[in-house]
Amino acid sequence: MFAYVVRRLFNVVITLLVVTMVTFGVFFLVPKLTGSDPALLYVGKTADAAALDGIRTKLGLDDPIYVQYGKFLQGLVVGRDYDAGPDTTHCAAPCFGYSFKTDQEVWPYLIDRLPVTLSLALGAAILWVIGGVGAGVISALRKGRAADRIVMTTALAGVSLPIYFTGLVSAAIFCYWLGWLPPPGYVDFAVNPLEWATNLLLPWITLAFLFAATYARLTRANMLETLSEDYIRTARAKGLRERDVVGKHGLRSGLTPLITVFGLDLGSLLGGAILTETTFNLRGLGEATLTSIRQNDLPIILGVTLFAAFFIVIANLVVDLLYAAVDPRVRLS
Amino acid sequence: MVAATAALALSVTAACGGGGGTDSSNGGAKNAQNAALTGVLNASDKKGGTLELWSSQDVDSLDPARGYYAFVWNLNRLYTRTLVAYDAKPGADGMKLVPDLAGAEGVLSNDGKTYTYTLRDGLKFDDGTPITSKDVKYGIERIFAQDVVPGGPVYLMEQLDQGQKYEGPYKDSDPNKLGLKSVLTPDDKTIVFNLAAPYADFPYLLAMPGAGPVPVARDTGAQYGSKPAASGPYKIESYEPGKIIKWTRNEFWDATTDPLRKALPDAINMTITTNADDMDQRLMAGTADLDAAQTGVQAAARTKILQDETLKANSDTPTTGFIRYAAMSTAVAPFDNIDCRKAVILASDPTSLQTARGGPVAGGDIGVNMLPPNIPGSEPAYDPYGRAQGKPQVDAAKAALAACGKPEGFSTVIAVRNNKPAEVKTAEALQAALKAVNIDAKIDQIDGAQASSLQGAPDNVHAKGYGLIISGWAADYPSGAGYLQPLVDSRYILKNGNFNFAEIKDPSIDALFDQAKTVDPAAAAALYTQINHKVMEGAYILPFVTDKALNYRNPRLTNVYIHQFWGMYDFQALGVSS
Amino acid sequence: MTTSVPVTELGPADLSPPKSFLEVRDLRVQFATDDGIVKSVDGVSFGLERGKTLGIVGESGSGKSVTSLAILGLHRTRSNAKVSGEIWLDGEELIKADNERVRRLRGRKMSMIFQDPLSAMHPYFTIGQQIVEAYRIHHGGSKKAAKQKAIDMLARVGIPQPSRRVDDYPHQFSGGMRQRAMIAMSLINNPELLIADEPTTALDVTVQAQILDLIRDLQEEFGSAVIMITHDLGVVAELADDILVMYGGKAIERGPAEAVFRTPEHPYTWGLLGSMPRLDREVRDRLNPIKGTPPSLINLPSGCSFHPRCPYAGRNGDRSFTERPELTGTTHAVACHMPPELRREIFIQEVSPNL
Amino acid sequence: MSTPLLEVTGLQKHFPITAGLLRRQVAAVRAVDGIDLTVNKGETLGLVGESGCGKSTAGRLITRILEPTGGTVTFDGQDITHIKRGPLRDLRRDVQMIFQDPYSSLNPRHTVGTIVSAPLQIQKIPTPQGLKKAVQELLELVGLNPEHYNRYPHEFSGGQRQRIGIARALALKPKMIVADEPVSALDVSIQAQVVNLLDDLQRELDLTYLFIAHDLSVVRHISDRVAVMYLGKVVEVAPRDDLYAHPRHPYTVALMSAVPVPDPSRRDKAQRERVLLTGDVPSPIDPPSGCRFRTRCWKAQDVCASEQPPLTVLADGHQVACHFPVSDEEQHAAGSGRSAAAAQARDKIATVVADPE
Repeated sequence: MFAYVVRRLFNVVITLLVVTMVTFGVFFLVPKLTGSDPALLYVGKTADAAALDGIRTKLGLDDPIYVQYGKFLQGLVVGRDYDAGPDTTHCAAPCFGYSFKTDQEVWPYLIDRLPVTLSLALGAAILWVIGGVGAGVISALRKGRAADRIVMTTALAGVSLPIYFTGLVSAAIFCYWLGWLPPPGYVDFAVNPLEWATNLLLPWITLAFLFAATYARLTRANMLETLSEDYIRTARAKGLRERDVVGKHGLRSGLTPLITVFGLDLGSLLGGAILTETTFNLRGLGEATLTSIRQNDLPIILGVTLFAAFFIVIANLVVDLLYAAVDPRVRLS
Repeated sequence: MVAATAALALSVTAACGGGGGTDSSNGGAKNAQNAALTGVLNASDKKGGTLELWSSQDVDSLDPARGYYAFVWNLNRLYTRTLVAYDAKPGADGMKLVPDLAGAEGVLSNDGKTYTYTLRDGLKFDDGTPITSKDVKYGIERIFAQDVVPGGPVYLMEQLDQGQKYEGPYKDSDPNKLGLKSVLTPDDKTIVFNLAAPYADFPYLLAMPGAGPVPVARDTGAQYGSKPAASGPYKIESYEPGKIIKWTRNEFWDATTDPLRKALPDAINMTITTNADDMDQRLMAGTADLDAAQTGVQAAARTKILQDETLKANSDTPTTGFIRYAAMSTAVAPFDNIDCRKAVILASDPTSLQTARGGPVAGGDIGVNMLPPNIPGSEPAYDPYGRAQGKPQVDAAKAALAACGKPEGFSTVIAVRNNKPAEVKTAEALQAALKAVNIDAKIDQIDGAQASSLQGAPDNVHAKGYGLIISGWAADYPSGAGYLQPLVDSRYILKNGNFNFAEIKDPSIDALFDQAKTVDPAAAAALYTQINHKVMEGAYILPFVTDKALNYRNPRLTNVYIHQFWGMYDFQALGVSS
Repeated sequence: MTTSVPVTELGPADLSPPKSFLEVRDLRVQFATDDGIVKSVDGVSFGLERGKTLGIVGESGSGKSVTSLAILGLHRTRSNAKVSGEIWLDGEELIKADNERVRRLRGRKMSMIFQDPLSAMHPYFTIGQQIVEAYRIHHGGSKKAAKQKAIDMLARVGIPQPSRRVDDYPHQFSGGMRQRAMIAMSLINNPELLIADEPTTALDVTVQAQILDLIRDLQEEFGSAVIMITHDLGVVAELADDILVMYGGKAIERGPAEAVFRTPEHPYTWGLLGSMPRLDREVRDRLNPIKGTPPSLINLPSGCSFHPRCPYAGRNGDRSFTERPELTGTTHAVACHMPPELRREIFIQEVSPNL
Repeated sequence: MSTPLLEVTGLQKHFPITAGLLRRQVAAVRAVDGIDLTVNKGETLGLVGESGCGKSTAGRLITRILEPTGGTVTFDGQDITHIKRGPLRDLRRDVQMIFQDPYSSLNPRHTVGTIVSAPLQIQKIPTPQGLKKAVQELLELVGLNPEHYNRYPHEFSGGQRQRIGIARALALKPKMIVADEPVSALDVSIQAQVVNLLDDLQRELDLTYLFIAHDLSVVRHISDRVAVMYLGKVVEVAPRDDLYAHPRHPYTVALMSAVPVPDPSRRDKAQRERVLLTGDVPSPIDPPSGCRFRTRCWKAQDVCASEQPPLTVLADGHQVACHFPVSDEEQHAAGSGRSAAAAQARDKIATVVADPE
């Protein structure tokens, strides 16, 4: 078990290294291949060649790619120094780099945004798990009846409607027309928990709607499969009440496969919910992803990619550990 | 200024009720659409309140030396004073420079090569330290450190380096970091600029935020933008990139030293949103005051405003100073032949190009020549190719093609930035119009973020055969040189970041620019008129539109007027009534 | 152990009160599917006394398992099955009884052992938890007491170190041990009727011998009535007092085990016996399989549903093709159109020499 | 009849078990642990044993679906123990396999025609009469309707599916077929049909079978000789009738006696004579020292724990791996109670229950 976790963590590090390498390669090599110059992104439109050279030297763009990558890794582990003009600024480990576009260190920039994404993802996750699983179980138990059809139709809508549509429509209705909710935005939990919740309510619901739809369908399918298992028949043959058959024997194994899906969904959401964040003006990691890509801001792109990859591999690991905890048949090795 | 353009265009309709226009305050011009273009609306001196600016785009930098977006220069007026500045008046008056930090206009001497300015008394930064001429010089020196604080315009560098190869104050061996030789500060109140040659537009360069004072003690180099020293009535209280900028009063600012600024609100916020449609909703609901980027409302809100008289009365459609155009590369055949260039101009459909830009209200007026209306010397009626009538001239175009020796037409490539939807649409409109005269234009959508090395690299342009290059341009300073020189002066052809897309190499044009530098503004304006004529006669550039933007203003705003230089509301003049 | 008590004789129209401990009368189970109505069990009747074992034999799809699930009332929940007929257990009719009543009997008075103990036990709960649950549904009491009971029962079914193994999960048991645990679970409440549905099919032959031995011992000890459902004639021969052969949802031969094995009268039973190689006979050159394949329950052949596979189908004019034969006879009943004399003659002359 | 087509000596397959941080191999599942077998041309060798004894693994080693850990496999004079891809493909022409589960061994998305013709196409075997005709002939050979060429597996019953599997195996006209539990998933009446089919095919096509099954009755019916496996080892090999009449290895005795007899009148006698084994088969990861059956054997003595009995030929031609083979007298020792063997077995149970380890 311990060896397993250590080995998996080692794999996590390797995965993240590969992710940085690939991202690094893409954003440093591609401009070279297309003949464009990243240095140009940092300068004004009328900068002359000398200025460009200066930028290149300062950003280390004239170093070979492996040197640049080495410096990046060094920053991650021990931090690195940046020439900021009058003096150097030290970017402490883990130094994800320094965005020259916005003149900030990447790590604090991302850490600053993390609570937003965290609040959004966790809140929505709670909603969609409760809503999706509940609806799925009802649907499975009422298979073929009206409740089942209503749930499945709603789920189809949830899966099909894009978030910026549901998001903007719901904002238009609840924030501007009815005025029940404040216009979307983010208020820090520490500042005002109530406003934090009311402000996030709409994004939560919108995001949860999308996922709940998938979960309802999954839960329904899993529950139907589980309820046809031999051991459910055994439970009934023992004389168990139907609610215990479903509640105790059915749910436990019916919902286990959801752990995997949930873990990966939450993991990738923690890396940023791009559409939801932009639709609701939430400055989370997803919005950072979008902005940084639009601005070709490599250090931030690298940072968010690493963050996202980190959450996903960790989610994977947690899922596997959880799975082993829930299903005694699974042995970790 | 190649400035802020549309951010993420989430053009999804989110129609819903917003607050209508409420009663307008008394005083000044009567509230109506475009009332703020000509006069001061809701004129008031009432102080207090918080001005709520919004923007769907973050600032490029709050460092005066690094900002290049138009609205950021406008915002700079809140906290950065310069030796001279654009007057705070609507209409053409706003185009004039008036003394700001300086007590009077600069004294010209040495055959027009030396400018001497004397600072006012009692000027102070927001920490109470006095503003000296050395701070102004230091601020200008920072522009030279393009490796540390890049991003802003470098005109001053070009004028002041004069072969010194000054690398900026961070690599300056002078103990006071004041090693730039062409600028002298004989005392704390006097600053002397020694130019290599007469340059009439020089004061315009001094009005750019980058020429504002920076105290060496507070310079944090690349990080300076997060907390720049304030010389204006407001200081930056906090800046959270991508989220919000907050200004509060600079208590060391003395109104008696500043004839320009009103400083009415107690605080100013600029909230950055990711959702432009949502911002429009807030504007119309009255919970936001102004879109700071001033690039015009989204399509959904535009429809609404134009249909609702009350909302419409709260809107203005200023010209932004941009001309949208297609340049024809004289280095790419057959555009080395003037008749082939003329054929393109004549064959183009002015109306369809205007529609592609958003129509007469949100897009702009049909472009007829290459000087925008806010530049001295412009002639809005000068229409050498008869574009204003709005229709393509197929017969004339065919005649031109025949003269060019291509009666059967030819094929070429249009290079257009893929991140500018309106430009892509104009490319398609142009392509369609050219088809009528058998000019087969293929559209190449290039990576917009890399435009300066794709459109702006002549080698690449030649290699890819880009005959037509679609772009847009606004002046960094309101003179013919500020607008036209980078576009048409052969000495501005750069290997990278080139904007003389047509690669115009006309010595007579270059000579006119040189001549204009040495004469007074009125005489220079006449020279720029001539240059404009030469450019149009040479058929190098096909103007699409002179840009307009439909902007909405919260009726609670006081002292509202469009400043002609930016084609935007003058932020520093605004107050709030409730 | 000889078969002294005959199989109770009951027809579908018999309205007399039940005489046996278990009486099934004209049991029908139908499922509505997209392809049509599946008549899984189509008018089956039989009886069983305490302490006796009934073997139900048939191939897949013959309706033998569905019958057992119907007795336990397992078609009541989440199933589209339609069950009709009568099931009398110890004087109580079960088909018309309410759900709660049947639930209370399930696992208490009547219990079941399933074929594959790996899939029939919940993978997430320990053996102990599952047995304790079975006990406490019907008896309540403390978990601790129930666990001790479970340990005792595991010991009784021959699981070594039961106090340790009670906390193991099903997958940690070997196949045979798992089936022992399954048996322990179904016996924890001393049921009076035990239905074993292919209890040894998934097991190896040496383990099968152990399990059959165990069931036999336990039956002697508890005096339960046992229904043994299997496709393996060897297994029924080992345990059953009476045998019911099912084909296409119907009972086609029923009688004391000795009689059914020694003088089988239905051509299908002959076919079954002829199909299996036997260790207690000389090696035959060829087996005598039944031709064709078992019928689809949606589209049963007309008349005698065995007729397409029956080598003697033409011997009664077209009766085999048009008329459904009733199960007739007293102790040894057969559903076949051929007259009993002819059947016996064919068996002695044609079938028996080849077995 | 007596030319060996297949010779297996000392065949081993160990599946490694890794553990720890560096995934070092800490143990191995000794699925097949040194077996010797010979299959003569044209005969059927039955390989019986209970689940986990290694018989299926042995089948997969012989067909080289798995690579042996040790020992040699010689087919038709050629050492095929470690042959590589090219020669392996040639081997596939000569040795084919039939699997237990007719459901999972056929691709549900392919038609019968595609499934049966696949080996012909992979091996690029020329079919002068045309591919379709060749496949239809094969279908007819195994008793399927040739017109069902374009149907999918799910349209067939279990027995018919097994026939499809057989047709596929026969496509390349192999010399030998390794059949791994080919009838155990089928209903009794269908089982007999398939067994008869295999019999007929052997006669017609001069096939050699290695017939792997757990059902002793079926193996007895079809085999010429029978090998019994226990825990990765062959414990006894003998001609069919000899083995069933006079089993020599105690495990074979127990196995035979465990088979239920479909005759109620004899069940009391059968039960009396039955040798009931106790407990489970030990783990193949850590098999018992010496003789592997000793932990469950009523005849075990000290030597059984220390010395592995080799597979030796007894006077009557049986090959048995046992220090104390069962004699006929022991086996037929009639009595009012249980036989001697059974009685000894009973005692053993008592000790096992009293002292579980």
